[in-house]
This record gives sequence, structure tokens and C-alpha cells, in this order.
Amino acid sequence: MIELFVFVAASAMVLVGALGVVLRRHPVHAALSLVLTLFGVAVHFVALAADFLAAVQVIVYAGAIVVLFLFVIMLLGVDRLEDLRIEPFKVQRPVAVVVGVAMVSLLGIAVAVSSDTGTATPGEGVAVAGFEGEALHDGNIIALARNVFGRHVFAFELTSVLLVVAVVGTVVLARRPRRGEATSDGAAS
Amino acid sequence: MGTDILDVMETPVLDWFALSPLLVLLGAALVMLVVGALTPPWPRHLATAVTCAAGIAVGVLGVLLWRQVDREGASLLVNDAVQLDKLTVWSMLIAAVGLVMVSLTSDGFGERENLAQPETHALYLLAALGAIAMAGANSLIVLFLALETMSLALYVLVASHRRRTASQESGLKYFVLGGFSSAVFLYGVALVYGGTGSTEITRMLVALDRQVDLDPMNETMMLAGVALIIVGLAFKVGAVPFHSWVADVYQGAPTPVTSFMASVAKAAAFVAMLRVLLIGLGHWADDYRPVIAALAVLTLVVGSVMAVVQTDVKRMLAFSSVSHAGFMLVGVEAAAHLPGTLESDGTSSVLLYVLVYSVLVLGTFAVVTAVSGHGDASTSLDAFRGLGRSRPVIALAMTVLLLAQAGVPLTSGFVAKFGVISAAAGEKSWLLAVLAMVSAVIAAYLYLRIMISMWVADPVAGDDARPPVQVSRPIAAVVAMSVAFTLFVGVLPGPLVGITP
Amino acid sequence: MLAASTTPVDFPALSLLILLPVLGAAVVALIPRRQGDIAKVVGLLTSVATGAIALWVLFAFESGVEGFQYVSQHPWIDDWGISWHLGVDGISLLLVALTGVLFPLVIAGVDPHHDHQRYLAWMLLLEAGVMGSFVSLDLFLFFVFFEIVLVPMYFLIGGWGYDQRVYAATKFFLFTMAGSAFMLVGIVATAVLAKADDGAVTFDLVKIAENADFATSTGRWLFAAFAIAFAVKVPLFPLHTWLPDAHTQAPTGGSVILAGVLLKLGTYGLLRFGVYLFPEAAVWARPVFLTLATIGIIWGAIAATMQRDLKRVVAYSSVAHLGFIVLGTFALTSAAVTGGLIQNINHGVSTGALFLLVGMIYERRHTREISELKGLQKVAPVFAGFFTIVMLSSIGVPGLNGFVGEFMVLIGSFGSARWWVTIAATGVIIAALYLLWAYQRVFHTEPDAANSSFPELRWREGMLLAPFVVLIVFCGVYPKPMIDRVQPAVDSLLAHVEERSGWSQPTPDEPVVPAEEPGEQEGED
Amino acid sequence: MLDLIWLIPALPLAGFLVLLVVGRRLGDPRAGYLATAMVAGSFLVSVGVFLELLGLPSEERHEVQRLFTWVPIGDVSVDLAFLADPLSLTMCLFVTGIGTLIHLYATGYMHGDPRYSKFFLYLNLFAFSMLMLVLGSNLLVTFLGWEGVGACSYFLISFWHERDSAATAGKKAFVTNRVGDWGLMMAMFFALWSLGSLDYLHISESATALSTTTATAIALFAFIGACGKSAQLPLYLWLPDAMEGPTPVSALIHAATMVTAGVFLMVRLNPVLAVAADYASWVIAVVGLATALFAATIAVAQNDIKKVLAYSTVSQLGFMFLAVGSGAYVAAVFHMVTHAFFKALLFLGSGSVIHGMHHEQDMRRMGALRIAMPVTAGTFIVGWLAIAGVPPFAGFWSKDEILLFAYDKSPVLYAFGLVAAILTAYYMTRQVVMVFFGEARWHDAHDEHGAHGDFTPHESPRVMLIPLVVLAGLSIVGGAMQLPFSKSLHRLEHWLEPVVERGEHHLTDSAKDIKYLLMAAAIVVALAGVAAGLAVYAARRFRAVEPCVLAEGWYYDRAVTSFMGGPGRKAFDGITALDARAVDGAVNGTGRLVQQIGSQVRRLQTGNMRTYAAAIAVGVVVLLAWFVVLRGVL
Amino acid sequence: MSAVATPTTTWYLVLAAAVFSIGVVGVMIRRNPLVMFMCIELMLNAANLSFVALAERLGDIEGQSVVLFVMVVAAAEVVVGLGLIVAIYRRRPNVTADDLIELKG
Repeated sequence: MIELFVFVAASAMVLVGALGVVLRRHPVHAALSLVLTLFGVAVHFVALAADFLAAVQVIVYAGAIVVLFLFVIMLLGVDRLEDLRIEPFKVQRPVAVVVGVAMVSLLGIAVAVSSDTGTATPGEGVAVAGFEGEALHDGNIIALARNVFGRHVFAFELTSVLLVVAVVGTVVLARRPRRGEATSDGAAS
Repeated sequence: MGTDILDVMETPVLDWFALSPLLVLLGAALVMLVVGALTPPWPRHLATAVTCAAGIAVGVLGVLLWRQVDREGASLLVNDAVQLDKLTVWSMLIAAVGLVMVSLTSDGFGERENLAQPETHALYLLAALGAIAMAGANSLIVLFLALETMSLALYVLVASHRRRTASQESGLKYFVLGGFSSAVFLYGVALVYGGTGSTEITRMLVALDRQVDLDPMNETMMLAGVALIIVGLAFKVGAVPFHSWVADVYQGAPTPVTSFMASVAKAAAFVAMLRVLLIGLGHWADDYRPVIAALAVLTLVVGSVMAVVQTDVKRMLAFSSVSHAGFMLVGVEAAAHLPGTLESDGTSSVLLYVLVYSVLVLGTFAVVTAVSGHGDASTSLDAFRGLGRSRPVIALAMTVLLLAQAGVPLTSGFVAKFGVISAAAGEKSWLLAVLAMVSAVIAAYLYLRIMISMWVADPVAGDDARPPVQVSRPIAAVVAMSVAFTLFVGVLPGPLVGITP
Repeated sequence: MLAASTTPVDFPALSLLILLPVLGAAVVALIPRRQGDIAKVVGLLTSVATGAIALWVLFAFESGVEGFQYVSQHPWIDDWGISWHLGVDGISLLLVALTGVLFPLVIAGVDPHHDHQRYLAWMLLLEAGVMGSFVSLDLFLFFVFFEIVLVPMYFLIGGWGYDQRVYAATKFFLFTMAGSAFMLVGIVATAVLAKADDGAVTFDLVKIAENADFATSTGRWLFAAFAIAFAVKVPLFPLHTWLPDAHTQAPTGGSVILAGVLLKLGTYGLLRFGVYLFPEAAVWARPVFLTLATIGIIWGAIAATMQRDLKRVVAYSSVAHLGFIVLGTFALTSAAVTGGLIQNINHGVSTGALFLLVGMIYERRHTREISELKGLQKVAPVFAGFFTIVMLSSIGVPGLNGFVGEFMVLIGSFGSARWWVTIAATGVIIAALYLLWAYQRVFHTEPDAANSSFPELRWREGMLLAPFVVLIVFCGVYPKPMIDRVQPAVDSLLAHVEERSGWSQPTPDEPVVPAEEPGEQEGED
Repeated sequence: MLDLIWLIPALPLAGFLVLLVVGRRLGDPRAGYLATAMVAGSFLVSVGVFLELLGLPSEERHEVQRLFTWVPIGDVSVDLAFLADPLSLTMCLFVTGIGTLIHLYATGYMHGDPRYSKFFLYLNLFAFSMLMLVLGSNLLVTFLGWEGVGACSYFLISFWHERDSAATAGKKAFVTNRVGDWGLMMAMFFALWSLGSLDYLHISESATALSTTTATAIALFAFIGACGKSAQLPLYLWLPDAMEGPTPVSALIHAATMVTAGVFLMVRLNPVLAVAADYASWVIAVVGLATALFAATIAVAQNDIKKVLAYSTVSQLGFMFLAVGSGAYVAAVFHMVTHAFFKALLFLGSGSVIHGMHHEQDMRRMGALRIAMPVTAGTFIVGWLAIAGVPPFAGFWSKDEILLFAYDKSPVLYAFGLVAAILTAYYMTRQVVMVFFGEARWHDAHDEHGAHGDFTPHESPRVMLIPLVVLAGLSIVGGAMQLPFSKSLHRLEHWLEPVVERGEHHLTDSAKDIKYLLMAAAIVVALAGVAAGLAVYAARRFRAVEPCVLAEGWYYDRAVTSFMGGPGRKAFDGITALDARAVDGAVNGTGRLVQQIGSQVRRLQTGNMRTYAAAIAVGVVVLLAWFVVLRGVL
Repeated sequence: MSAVATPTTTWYLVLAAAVFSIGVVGVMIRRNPLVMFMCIELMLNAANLSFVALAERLGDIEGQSVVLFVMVVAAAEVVVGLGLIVAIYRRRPNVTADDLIELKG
């Protein structure tokens, strides 16, 4: 019962948030809706026995990423309302609707018909058990850590490269053009 | 529950030699960044030299690894995260060639356009790293991460021309669409993971074998995942209808970056596509083969048709690149007739094609870089007018490269096309083969247009006022290498064909 | 074609025929521009040397022997079963010789107006490509040469042509390339499908032709793929429209080569790769080709009649003449096929000469419009005389070369394609009409002011035309040596066709009353 | 001597080659003499060969001389070979004989022409071709000559090519002849594929093995060829126009020799004709007769001195075909020879008149020339009587024989033949009267010929008159070679017997019986025609009936011309336009279509990333639909 | 309990599918590049949710590891993306997706 309630409530957060991102005119509101969704997902993570991820979700996603979004919005003053009533491309929105409906139906069908019970040889579980097989409070973290630093150590190292790229990239992008340099706007087309 | 706390963590056995190309690239990038940050005014050419050296080192290591693989067969590295086989080494070599040639191209370019040298080169190095990892990835996770590494570096590189709004615009477009398609890809990975219980490419089939008695309905989710993975990869290779970014980005990006994208990035994407589709998803080959065929046809036709109506050379070459992707997809389709192995004619035809095309396109864009002039903006067809008179040698080189792209015999382009057609014919995909050739004819018009502009077109008033085309020595070297390779492979394809995996 | 007899002399003549011009082209291109004269000499010498080798091949060729001679085979791309396999037989021999002869003449006789060196380099490359196409006995190799020919020709038209050169060059390139696109698939498919028998892929023409046994429908599809490429090249109606443009816009030298040898790639290919490889399909497709050829003969002639540009008249006449060749090829009788091959040469000579003459007119008057030209015979009788001889050859007056091939085609085809021949033969009427009409308008009547200072034929031009005239007369009077070299190959080809397809050549009905040999009657006298 | 057959055509060929190289240096008149000598040499050789053949028994009177294989057609090889037999020798003799005379004549006639040597170059080439035609041992060599004479005819008709009409006439001759050549080629095709050879000897030996249909086809196709060459309906059009050429040309080519090639061919093929269906010979006879009548009516109303002769030639050739159709091959050859004599005479005579009249050809501006040019007039009158069929001139005998055979075939043919004969006599009388008698009308022309100053017609030089006299003599006695009175006088028939088996003894009895009656009728008719002519033009008893429709040649030429220039040209234009618009249009249209599609698809490339995202999303949905719905659920 | 269904993995998957689709639609209809990024984040989250749900279903920790990496990627992406936007906005304030159409055709 409680699971059901949690699921419904969290799903509502997720969906409302998601719709909010798409439909709120103000970028700040959109960002805040995103937070809602992220929290909802975090709740689901907990329900799905991914405690550590739930925490990371809140800290990294909601805490860092969205804040970054908001920061940029404020920095650039991109707080202008987006008029969602006008759409320069007449077909864009009908297409979007059709695509949305079709996609949700197709993906829905695809995942809905998948079976929950079919796993013949279930994996080793998402949490590490104790000596006697009792559940450990940090079983999930240990399992995750073993997996990440063991099996996926190459991927983990790769993320470091990814982050280097992100850092260097931001440096390159953020550098201002030196004064006096002519620009070649419009000359490209 | 299988595991408990006592289970030992899977510590990887590290084959440092096998990983050395990646480490070289990372090391070079970091050295460049650190030193670059410490010593603001870098001597000219130093960044190029470092990148070139790294590229050559990767190339040498690649050759050594090739011989190792030749001797000992393929092997899995770092807890099965990376597959070291000929495909990986192949794209390593392409990356090496790409790095050398792009760095040479962008040497003069960086000075001309006054762009940050060390950072740009570091990004090339890291993108190459990502490309190699992508090609070698034996896990969808690694694949995703490598793809993102490469892509992020490219997003930045594309937007790195600070004084061209076109560059930034294309960077943003590439970023949004790239992120979009990455998300699609990731979602596909999730569904496939749900279907097979694994993200490891070589294990998927094994995992599947475990599940033969499963509820077949999981199959549907699995298939949805296949669809989305294909979308993600098709986006990267620029297959229609996921190609729309290609033209804008190729045109907007600084020209050396364009050449890098068209060569190294595209090659890596194709190798990854082969690996994922044939090994990981080989079981569903019958399901996705028609899709690949349809994509190939669309890509060929749309790419060629769109190419001929363009007036900007970079844009033309962008659409021609799309068309070439279609050709390679024909090869992929042929390979998909023999899923589960990477030793089919189809696979080798694709690999041959990507290598050949990479070298071609690197040379071609090197010429475009030279012609594009200060501001990297004069890339319209008119800018090439009279090149045959003012710069006959470079125009001749460009002609060779264009003819090769058109698939004229005695150039590498023909060998590549022939390989693909052979592979398709070997699998009796007649229609695809014919359509591919017909669209090659359509595309030929575009190369002819550029050649006409260079050689035949009458001068127009004002032509003399244009600044003369400066061909720096590094660019000349790149073009020379490219042309030499093109002609050598065209005349004596035997050796290359012989070693293509 | 079974036994490949090699010539005793172990001299890589055929490889030289290809490589020498390539080398020459490279040298010509590399000579500094200041020393343009040296380049000219080098270019000419190269082509002359090539021509000499070609003629040596022609004369040293053992006539009356079937099978390939001067065979040279080296592996090229082992993994794909491709080899550098060259050889000539009666079918290709004359074309090789013609190529060898035409190029030096054109190079020596027709100067481009600018960029001499580049022009020469392209010309020599073109020669290499054409030679290669004629002597290749490997499908892949053939395709390489067949296709590479487009490039120099494209640049020759585009670089040294007339007003509409870009359009014409592009059209030529794309049209032909479109045709060969199908052929490439066909070649690959042929090799792949022929593989089944012995496991290894081979592109070797002879091996495939002799060993492979394609299913009926497969063979037809493959044949179609080849045939399209060649039909474009020939060009066969209705794929001919690139030709008038290309011919007209090309520089004179280009036109001569285009008409003289390039079109022959198509007719040669139809025979060598269409009929030889896919006999059953060729027999099956006979009606189509005969019909198209016949339409082409009439259509080309009619269109030629109404052209206003002298060069276009000649160009359309090529459409008609090539129609005869295709007619002969698909009549599949010994005389007709042989006649077609002879006609290849004859058309090359006479139309080549016509283009030279038209080029000379253009050089003098800077126009090719028939309406702008008038009364030239009065002011330049020798010029007119040369034109007349060539024209009569093109019309097909017996005693000149044009007649021999045409007649052999017609009479040979009559046995197996009676109705087509009946119609096609009317083409000779229109042939007279369009050439004579054009001649009348250009050469007859009183010259007007613009034409009255038309210079007479110069010595150098005369020397250029003289070999053509000699060939025109010689081949018209004594074609036997040519036919002797061609016919054995044709007969063995037809035997191959008959064996594979159930086709049987009609033979002239044996008369009931046995004829006495004329020689015997002489004895009685 | 028989070994020297090759010399017969070789001599004119040598003349041609010499003139080609040094003709201009030889100049006027040496070039002419050289050419004449060459043809005369041929004549002498011919005579030699003739005599030698005559010495042989009649069944051995054929000699084949093979030079080399010319065109191997599959297993059949066609040689360049000569056949000397009675027929070819007959032809050779009169071709070279008359040829020599005309050459000689031309040395005078062409005197002063700037292209003097070229004229003889062509003439020699013509002689060579004509000799190849008659001497060829097979159809193909004949065809070589056949086309060769056509080409020479073209050159010579348009010899004065500065005149547009001459140029046009030359072209017309060639093209019209080509229509006939098509027929001849078809005949060769049939012959080769049904007989396995093109050799005349072979054909005549094995013709009986031919099926009727094939034989008919060969005969009729060959007849088409003959119609073209010999200017029969409906292909006669070119011959009147051919009068644009210099008069010796008209005499040699368009009267005496070349135009009779058709008749020669049909006679050569008489064994085939014998096997052919009955209607084949009817077709030939009727076409011949119709042409004879048709041309004769036109000749009645012509005012150009040469045009009259041209139509007359057409008409006479019609007679010859009537003969062929009636089986009177000997008569055909006979008439061919006599016609050669008197028509050459008439043409040369007219040439002399034209020469003397400073290139005036309109008979209305002549008259009374007998005083100024007595020799010309005298010889012309001989010619007139010969063609009119007045005995004992040559024309009478040959025409009589033809009519006899025509009667044998059908009295209707005979009746119409008589009408043609009477018309012949009539219009020739008209011509003679208009040119040589009556009052001098050339003074009217003074204004136009003002440049000539004082204008008086003069007699031609001797070199031109000698041929006239010789030919006049031949026209008088030519009939002697075949006289109907007794078998032994059928000399030509005996001579030709090896080639033409059908002779007078094949006639039905009824015809034989009234042979002399018919002869009498012919005499009456000829005299009637002459009388009528005299009555109308000399005595002016009756008004001349020269309706426009006749002067215009029944408007046939004009109809054909306007058809060719109108609908014919439109059709050609149409096809050419179709070629440019439809065929080429399809090609260019494809190119344009690609560009169009490109421009349309290009609009989807909006530059807006949202559109691109939409494209990707649609792609995703389509792929999902394929995988999930078609591959998964279903 | 029997009357009330317990949420199964499938439920989560369907939810994720819905969120994913919403994200896709968002990218298509929003013009503000920042919001477009957010929509992409939605899509990534949908994938993450699926991974975690499937990890639970399969009893396999790997799905969770993936999510960890994805979060890193998301962070890096956002950094670069926002860097791009900042760079562009510096030159063209308040630019929207519809304005960035210099390159087209």
C-alpha cells in the first residue's frame, strides 16, 4: 500500500515537473519544475533500492546542475517570458504532439509488455549482503562501489577525461575575443 | 543472493601497452594544458608539433598493436571494457592520421584566425582519445562515455571560432541535437540492458542465450532499445533523417574541425556501429537489416540530391559526406547479413571506406582551409573560381581528391566504393548496390561543379580584388599526403585491401 | 577464344601501350611552362611511339588465328581476384591500331589555343585510358580504364571547348557515369555469381565467360547492367543526346578522338562484355537492340539533316553510323559482326576526318553555323576536295571505306534480321541527304563577302588529312587484311554464342544447282 | 587480250589519277586530250577483247578475271573481279566508244572553263566507274560502279556549283539515286542469302533454284534500283534537273551511258526475272510504258532545248523497260545502244547549239540555225529521224523490236507504246523545227547578252563536230546490228545469246505472224508524228498545244518538292524537335528534377534546430514503430 | 494487499517512457536553448529511472553504476552547454533557437 502511495506521489511529482519544464513560460519556473522532477526521480530511486543514487541525484542534479542552470539564467538575464502561444513553424507543434503521443505509446507498449518475472537467472542483486547474508545498511553502496571501481573502472577513468574535456572546453568557450578583432558575422552565409 | 561482502572486487588486469595510445593522447593533452597555462605565449608551431608527435606515437603504437593482434588475436582489456582487435587498431590508425593531418591543417589556421592553440589541440587529442575508446568500447557504458567525451570536445571545437557567429551557432546546434540524440541512445541502452541483462557487447549474446526460455515479450522492449541505439549511432554518422545537423555544423565549424569530424569522428562512429550491431545486437540482425537498408537509401539519395543544390563548398562537402555515409551504410547492411562476426566482406568494406574517405576528406578540407581565407568564411563556390589558374598545383590536388570522392577509378575512392559494392553484391543486395551507384552519379555533379569553378569558369569582375589564396607549408604537406595516399591506394590497392580486417 | 596463344616475342607491347602515354603525360605535365616546346615534342614523340607499337602489334598479329595474342598477366589485387590481364584478339586489334594512329595525328595536327602542355597531358592520359579499355581482359581492369577515360575527356571538353563547354562536359561525364554505375554493379555481380563454381572470386573475362553458367534470368539482368553502360557510350537511341553536345562543344582534337575511338568503347564493350559474357541474354535482347539501332540510324540521320551547326550534323551522323554497328553486333552473324567491327574503324577514320575539317572551317571563320558559310568550294577547291572525299566515305560510297563496314553489316544482318535491315538500309538515303545538303549550303554557290577570303588548305593541314584519305581509300578498296584479322575472332565468338545460347547463325541457302568455282571456269577457257 | 580486261577500267582510272595530281598543270587542252586518250585506249582494248570473245564458241564467251578478294561476307567472299561476256562487252564498247567521242567533244566544249582539267578528271572517273559497273563480275562490283557513276553524276551536274540550281540538281540526283540504291542493296541481300553468292555466273546458273517469291523480291528490288538510276517513274525527277550540268555530261551520263545502267542491270538479272512471278515483269513493263508516255507528254511542252532531250531520254528509257518487262532483253540492249548513238548525238548537237548561242538554251530564242551551223543542223536532223523511228535510221529498228515484244505480251502495251512513239516523233519534230528552222529569234535576246556585243550564232569548232558526224553515222547504220528480216541478221541476239537466252524465237506465233504488219504500223506512226510536228510548228497549220500542265511536268516535280519542303520537312523538323525536347529534354529534365527535389528538400533544412530535432524525433518514432509494432508485437 | 497492486518495475518503465517522451516534445517546442537543455535532462533522467528500475528487476547492480556515470556526463554536458550559451549570449542576448538560423538550406 505504502509503496503504491509513494509511487503515485513521486510519479505525480515527476510528471508534473516534467510537464512544467515543457510548459512553463518562464525559464526559472522551468528550472524549478525540473527540480521537482529530479526529486521525484530520487524518491523512485529510493523505492528501487538505489539509495546512493538517490542521494547523488539530489546533490548533483538538483543541487549542482539546476543551480548552474539558474545561475546562468540570472547571469545572462534570460528571464524573458517565452510566448508559447505563437509558433512560427505551423507544423512544428502538431508534429510534436503526434510524435509525443506516438512515442509514449510505442515505448509504453514496448516496456509494458516486458515481463517482471521472466528473469531466469537473476543477477547478484543490487546490494551486497553481510557475512551471514543479512542485509547491510550500506550494502548498496558497497555493491555499487565494487561495480564502479571494479568492473567499470575503465568507464570511471573515462569520466575523468570527460571532465577534463568539459573544463578545457569551458575555458575555450569562455575566453573573450580580444578587443579590436574584427568579427566575420554574416560573412559565412 | 550471489555476492556477499567477502567477495573480492574484480581488480582489472591492466595491459598498459594496449592502453598506451590512450595514455599518450591523454598525457599529451594534459601536458599541453598545463604547460600552456603556465607559459602564456607559446612558440609558434609547438602545439602542432606536440599533437603531431602524439599522433605519430599513436600511429606507431597502433602498428605495433596491429602486429600483436595479428599474432595473438583479439583480446579484451580492463575487465572486458575495451576490445582490442583490428577494428580498434584500425580506428586508432585513422585517429592518428587524422590527428597529424588536422593539426597540420590547423597550424596555419590557428595563426591566421588567431585562435587559442594549446587548448584547441588538447581538445583534438581528447576527441581522438574519445574516438578510439568509442571504437574499442566493449561495453555500451564505455561507448556512451567515449562518445560523450568525443562529442563534448567537438561541441567546443565547433564553436571555438570566436569571431564567427556561424561557428557558435553551429556549436549550439550540434550540442543540442547531440545531447538529444545521446539521450535517445542512452535510453536505448537502458532498454537493451533490460532485455539482455548486460551492457557488455560481447556478453549480450551470451546473456541472451541464458534467456532463451524467457517470456518472449521482453523481446519487444529489447527491440525498442535496438531502435533507439540505432538512432543514436545513425545520428553520429549523419544518416538521414538524423543528418540535419551535418550541413550546418560542417559549414559553421572551423574548417580543420570539420575535417576532423568528417574523418575521425565519423570513422569511430562507424566502427562502433559495426561492433554494436553485429556483435552486441547480432541476434536481431534480421530485424534491423531492413532499417539499415532504408537508412542507407535515404542517406544516399538525400545526401546526393541536397549536395548538388548547394552553393557553399563546405556545405556541399557536408552533404557529400552524408552521401558517403550512405555508402558505408550499404556496407553495414551487407555486414549485417553475417551477424556475430566482424570478419565479413561487409565489415572490411566499411573499414576500408572509412579509412579512405577519412584521408580524402582531410585533404579536401585542408584545401578548403587554405581557400577559405582570413575569417574562415570564403567557402562559397565562387571562392574557388580561377584556382586552376592562380594555384594550379593545389587545384590539381583538389581535383584528384574530388574525383576520388566521386569514385573515379585509379583513386582510392573507387577502391572503397568497389569494396562496398562487392560486399553488397556478395549478399545479393542488388537494389542497394544500384541505388548507391546511381546516387554516386548524382553526387558526382557536385564535384564537377567545384572542378568547373576551379578550372573552367570564366573570371568575373572583381576576382582580381580577392586576396590570393595562401597555401601554408603544413597545409601543402597535408594535401600532398592525402593525394599521395589517394593515388597510391587507387593504383595499387592490393596491400591495403589485403590488410583490411 | 579458348586458347590464349601468346606471341613468340616476349615484349610487353600492350602494357607499354598503356604505360607509355601515362609516362608521357607525367613528363609533359612536369616540364616547366617556359619550355613548352619541349613538352610538345615529348608529347608528340610519346604518341608516335605508342602508335608505332600499336602498328607493330597490328602487323605482327597472326591473322587467321583465333584467341588472344600478346597476353600479359600479372596479379594486381589478389584479394579480389583482379589481375593486370591484357591481350588483343581480332575484335580489339583494329581498335588498338586505330587508337594508336589517331592520337599522334590529332596531337600533331590540331593545336589547342592555350595551355598546350595541359592539353597534351590530358590527351596522353586519354590515350592510355582508351588503350587500356581495348586491351583489358579483366572486368575490373576494363572498368577502371573505361571510367578513367571520362576524366581527361571531361577536362578536354571543359578546358578547351566552345561556348557551351561546361554544360556539354558535365552532361557527358554524368551521362556516361550513370551508365557505368550500372555496369560496375554488373561487374561485381558477375564476379560474385561466377564464383560459385570454383570458389575463388575472379574478374578474369575469359575465365568467367568460359566457365560461368548463369541462370537465365540472372544472365539477363547482368547483361542489362552492362548493356546500359555501353548503350550510353555508343550511344544508342534514346541515350544519345549527350553526344551532339559533347561533340559540338569539344575542341577539334577532342571531337576527333571522341568520335574516332571513344564511342567505340561502347560497341566494343557490347560485343566483348555483352555478347561474349552473356550469350543467352544477348540473343534474348536482340530485338530490343536491333530496334533501337534501327531507330537510331533513321533518327540520327533525320536529326542530322535539320541541324544548323555543321559540327552537330557530323555528330548526329555518328549516332546513325553507330546504329549500324550495333545492328551488326546484334545480328549475330559472322559477316554482320565483322562488318560492325570494320565499321568501327571506318567511322573512326571518316568521322574523325570530318571533325578535323569542320575544325579547320571553324578556325578560319569562327563559326560553324551552316548559314554563315557559303561558296567555299570556289575559294578553296582543294579543301572542298578533301571534304568531298571524306563526305563520300561517310555517305558510304563503295570504293571508300565507309561502304565496306556498312554493307557488311547490312548484308550480314539481312540473314537474321530481315525487317530491321530493310528499314535500316533506308538510312543510307538520308545519309546522302544530310551530308550533301550541308555540303551544298557550305561549299556551293557564290561565296559572300565574309567567305570569299576563306584560306585554302595549308600544307600542314593537308599532311594531317592525307593519312585519313589514304586510309579511306585503302580500306575501301582492300579491306581484306583487316577482315582476315577480325573474322576468326568473330567466328569463335559466335561459336561460343551458339554453343551457349542455342542461337544458330543463318547460312546462305545452298543453291540446288552447285555453282562451279569461277576459277574452274577460267581453267576451261 | 582477255587478260587485259582489267585494263579497260584501269586506263580511265589512271587518267583520273594523273589528272588528280597534275591536272591543273597540264591545263587546257592537254588535260582533255589525256582523258580522251585514256578512254580511247579503253575502247581499243574493248575492241580487242570483243574480237577475241567473238572468236570463241558462243557458250564459252565468258571470261572472269579476278583481281583480289574485296569484301568477304562471312564464308562468301566477294571478289573484285571482271566478267567479260557478250553483254558486258557490248556495254563496254558503246560506253568507251561514245565516251571517247564525248570526251573529244568536251575538249572543245569546255575550252576556256576555269576548271577545265577538273572536268576531265570527273569524266575519266565516270568512265572508270561506268566500266566497273558493266564489267563487274558480281553485283557488288556493279554496285561499286553504280554508286561511282552516281557520285560522278553528282560532281558533274553540280560542276558549275556557283549556280545554286546546279548544286541543288546534283544533290537531288544523288539522293534520288540513293533511293534506288536502297532497292539494289535489298536485291543483293536477297540474292546473297538465297543463292549464297553475288556472282552473275552463279546467279544465272542457280537462279532456277530460287523460289518464286525470292526471285520476285530480287527482281522488283533491283527494279527499284533501276528506276532510280534510269530515271523511271516515280524516281525520274532528277534527270531533267540534271541538265544543269555541262552538255557533254548530259550526253555521256544522262543520255548514253549511266542512265542505261538500270536496263543493263535488269538484263543481267534476266535469269532471275525468268523465275520471278508473272506480275514482276508486268510491273516493269507497265512502269516503263507509263514513264515513256508520261515523259513524252512532258517533252511536248518544254522550251529548254536540253529539257526536251532529257524528257525524251526518260521516255526512251521507259521504252527499254517496256522491253525488259516484255522479255525483249535483246531489244532492250539494242535500243540502249541505238539510243546511245542518237541521244548522244542529239545532246552533243544541242550542246553545239548552246555553244554557238553563247549558252542560250531557250528554243524560243533560236530558229533558223541551220544556216549558221550547218553541220550541227545536219547531224541533229539525223538524230531526229533516228529517234522519231523513221526507217532506216537506227531508232526505228530497235523501237520496232520493242513494240513487237510488247505486242506479244499484250496488245494494250503495244497500243500505248505506239502512242508514246508518236509523241516522240512529234516533240522531236517540234524541237528540230524550233531550233533549226523558222525565223531567227535570237535577236530578241540581244539585250540580255549585251556583253557579247554583236551576237551571231556560229558553228562549233571541228573538235566538236567530228563526234557529231561520227555519231550521226552510227545513228544511221546502227540498226544493222539487229535486223528483223532473217535469223542471220539477228546479230545482236546471237551475240548476246549466252547471256540472254530469250530471243525472237520465243515469241508467240501470233506475234511473229504480224511482225511486218506491226513494222508498217510503226513506220506510219513515226511519220504521222513527224507530220503532225511539221504541221504544227513548221507549217503552222494548227495552234501548238502546250498546256501548262505538261510544261510543268504534270506538276509531279512540284508536288514532290512541296511535299518534301512542306510536310516532309515538317516531319524532319518534328523529329529533330522531339530529339531536342523529348529525348534530350528527358535527360535534362532528370537533371532538373534532381535539382528541383533538392531545392524542395532544402526547404526542410530550415536552419532551425527545433526542426532538426523534429526530424530526428520523427525518425525515432518511425524506427520504433518498425521495431516495436512490426517486428515486436506482431 | 491483493486488492491493491504493488508497483512493479514495469510501472516505473512506463513512467520513464512518459517522461522521456515529454522531454522529446519539449526539445521540439521550446525555443529557449536553456529550456531545451532542461528537456534533454528530462530525457536523461528517464533513462536513469529505467536503468535503476531494470537493475532492480534484474537484480543487477550494473544498472545503478550506469546511472552514476550518466550523472557525470549530464554534469559535464551542462557545463559545456551553458558555456556555449554564455558565449553566444555575450554577442546576441536573448537569442532563441528560432533566431539561430544563419546556417541553413
